[in-house]
Amino acid sequence: MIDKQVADAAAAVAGIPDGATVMIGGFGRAGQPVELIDALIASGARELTIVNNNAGNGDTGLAALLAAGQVRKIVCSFPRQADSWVFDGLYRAGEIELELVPQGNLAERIRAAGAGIGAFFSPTGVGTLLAEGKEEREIDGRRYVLEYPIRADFALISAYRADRWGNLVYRETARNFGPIMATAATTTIVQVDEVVGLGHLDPEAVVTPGIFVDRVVAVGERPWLRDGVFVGGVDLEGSPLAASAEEAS
Amino acid sequence: MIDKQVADAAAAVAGIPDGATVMIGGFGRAGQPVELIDALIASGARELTIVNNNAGNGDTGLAALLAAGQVRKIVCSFPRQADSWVFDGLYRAGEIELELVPQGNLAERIRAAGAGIGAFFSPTGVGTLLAEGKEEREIDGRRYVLEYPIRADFALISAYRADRWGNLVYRETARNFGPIMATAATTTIVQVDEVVGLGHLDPEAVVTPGIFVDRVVAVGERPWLRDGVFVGGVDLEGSPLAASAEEAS
Amino acid sequence: MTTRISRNDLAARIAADIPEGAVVNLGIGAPTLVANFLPEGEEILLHTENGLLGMGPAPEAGAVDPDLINAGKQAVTALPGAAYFHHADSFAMMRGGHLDVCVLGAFQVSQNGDLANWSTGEPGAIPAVGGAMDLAIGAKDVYVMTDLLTKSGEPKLVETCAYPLTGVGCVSRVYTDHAIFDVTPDGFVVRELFGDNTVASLEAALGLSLTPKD
Amino acid sequence: MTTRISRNDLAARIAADIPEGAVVNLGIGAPTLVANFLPEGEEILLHTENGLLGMGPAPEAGAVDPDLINAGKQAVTALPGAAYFHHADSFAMMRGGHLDVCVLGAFQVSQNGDLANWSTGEPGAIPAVGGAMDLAIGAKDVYVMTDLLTKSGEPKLVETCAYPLTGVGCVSRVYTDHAIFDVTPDGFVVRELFGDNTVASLEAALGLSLTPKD
Repeated sequence: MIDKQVADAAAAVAGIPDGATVMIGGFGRAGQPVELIDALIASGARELTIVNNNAGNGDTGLAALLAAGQVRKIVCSFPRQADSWVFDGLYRAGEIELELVPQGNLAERIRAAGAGIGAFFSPTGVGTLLAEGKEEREIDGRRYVLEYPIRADFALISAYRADRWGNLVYRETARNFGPIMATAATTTIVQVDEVVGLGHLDPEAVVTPGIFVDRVVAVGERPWLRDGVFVGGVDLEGSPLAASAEEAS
Repeated sequence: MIDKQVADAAAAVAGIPDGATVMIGGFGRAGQPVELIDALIASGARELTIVNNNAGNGDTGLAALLAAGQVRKIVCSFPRQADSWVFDGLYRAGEIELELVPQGNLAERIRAAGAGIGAFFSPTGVGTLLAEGKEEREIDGRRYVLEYPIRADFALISAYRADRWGNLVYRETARNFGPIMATAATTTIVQVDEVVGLGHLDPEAVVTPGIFVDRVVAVGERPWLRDGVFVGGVDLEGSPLAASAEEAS
Repeated sequence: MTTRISRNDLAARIAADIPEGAVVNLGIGAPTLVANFLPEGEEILLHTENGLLGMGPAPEAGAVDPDLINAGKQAVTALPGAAYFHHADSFAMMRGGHLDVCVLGAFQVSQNGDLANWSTGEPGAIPAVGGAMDLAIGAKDVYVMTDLLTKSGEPKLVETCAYPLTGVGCVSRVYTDHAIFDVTPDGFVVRELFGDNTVASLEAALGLSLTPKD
Repeated sequence: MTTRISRNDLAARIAADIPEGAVVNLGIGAPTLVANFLPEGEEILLHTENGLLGMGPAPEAGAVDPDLINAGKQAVTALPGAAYFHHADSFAMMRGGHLDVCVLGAFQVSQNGDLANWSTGEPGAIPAVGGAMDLAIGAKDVYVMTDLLTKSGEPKLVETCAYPLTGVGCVSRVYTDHAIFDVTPDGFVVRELFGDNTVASLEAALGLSLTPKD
């Protein structure tokens, strides 16, 4: 029997060594695998290279991993945000290396790694600072730059539901980088709200087939889904709700 | 209001000129848009370049289009089959041009056209006849050949259900080339069993977002789906059932 | 003398140019205002590059769903007929030229259509590009929404961008608070003047030679 | 003297080497027989490149579904836990090295692991390649299932392929009716002998120098 479930988040992230390249899913807070990141922090792995769209928000999740001093370098498209103060401080202090990649090239380079493509010509970034030093070519009258795959040793992603074979479905825009990161890492580790029985996911609607998944951990339904109404986390602008407001409610 | 539905298959294929490049979905018979192909035959468009995985089966669908003498060239991976007698005859008579492409390169080149990729390095076909004359490069110790996008003027595909915005879901392995061909043609034309109300397709399970679709025609549920049991078409080996057997039943 | 229209009026003016059925991506910041002025009863599809086509308006405050956000990480909704997809598919949609229009902000636009909107090149600033470069080269029409002048009075329409580029020759039209400009092989063509602006007054303000519309 | 095992016995032998949990693609023709011998009660996932992972056995004759076929265009079924995907995703799965094993037929295999299985190069023959070249370079292990000799007695394991190649240096193991061979940097290593075959008798039949297994 194939059963990719592990007991808890600590078991899920076991074996991630110092110096590993780790893709972490999510776009801002949506789809960020917070429980897996917390377990990675607890594991103490250091000198990590992280691939994510952003560079952490507020003081939790990816930001907490950065704050713990475990990250040597981050590959992302959009580090600077209203609530990226942890990254900002590390960057200004010269304590973290940044590789900035346009978001679509980031996504396509991750896909290319998973799809066995050696390199591809992208029109994005042509003639800009972010294409400096890259091979350029005109094809059918349009300029392109050559972009290479981004691979990882591990991917930590968040999905909505899984089965024991590792088939995954996501929820709304929390899908974002999960499906492509799952294909691009040697070991793909997934946290889900719930593991359902084999055959309970519609085979027409599976987004990530289990072939791309190595470990699955159920972290439980998020309270705002269980209760049918959102009661915490972010406001309409995506900013974290003040802790005091949450406690007062 | 956006409504991509057209009245019938003839209206769906209207405007396909002589000399057009037309992608036709399907893998063998599964997902072949037979009603659209019949309408294309009736339209009389000639000198077509067809992109399909195969080169027609039996005497219907794509094979009938070939038999009608409307196809100048076919781009495919697997023309020769037990029931590809129409193509075989034309090819041996020198009446049709063939461009043979490994199936995965065919799929990825179609995707590249839809995704705005100028070219990509593929490991498939390296060192073979089908890579002769192509640019080769070693990347990270592996050999690749440079492959270019395949675009089309029109794509004719078959899906299971659509809504009036052109969102599509497919059925089982009839999905095959439909989703990528939809992205790679200037005008994408889809036949479906049924058009459902806007919002009736699960947004998590839409395979082709409507942005890629220009015209939708409902051709009615296939009898073997409506009746809940398959009663014609192909046998276990994929060969066409004898017409006499069907008539006798 | 009236030479400027408000940001909301400009958003409404842009919205009026978007035809029914168009697929549109509205960049972070001022361009998101355009959504408020899209004509009622017409169907225009909004794309957000983090994986949603058919984006709806902001939810009620009590119905925020953290899984459902736009590219600016603001809470949004999904309309009936929406579809979700992953980031590679979303950017394939853009890079492949399937979006009709995107509306972006700008630091500078040059007369050959170069766009600078991601970095002022200041030493010590933290760079961030997000999807700007992909949007700039992706949509069939790239509209820029911007003030004509910076707060300190410097022209944002220029002969050559001084700031780091986002995309080369990618802008098709610039909507400013003073006038609307088409980017053409002959440089900026004044498409529409707001208030008391004239081609001559704009040429003086920009220090550029402009072409009046035929 | 017994020197050959049957095709079914060979299929069973291959099946015995596939571990539980493996993802496997069985090529058109003889390799499909392997599915009949996969151990009951173990979960081995079958991939078919036309867009299905979790393929099941052939349906009952009265339950054929024309939308549900394998790469050989034969009617199949889908197991609980299956997933459908389109052709670009399916071949990305292969090309990206995610399949554990594929089993392919062959015209010839060379001692450096080149595979020839798509064309005999005969003038006038209609060429067809399908997914063979993608499978050859895609799986972590490429197993070839073949007779040792052609019907006319020519070796199919050769120093250099005479037929057009499907893939270069891609084969990891060859299962023949006479013996099993690993492809190594030192050429063919005899992994297992069937019946009365010896390394010497195989060397004589093939005209090749073979290495015995340690």
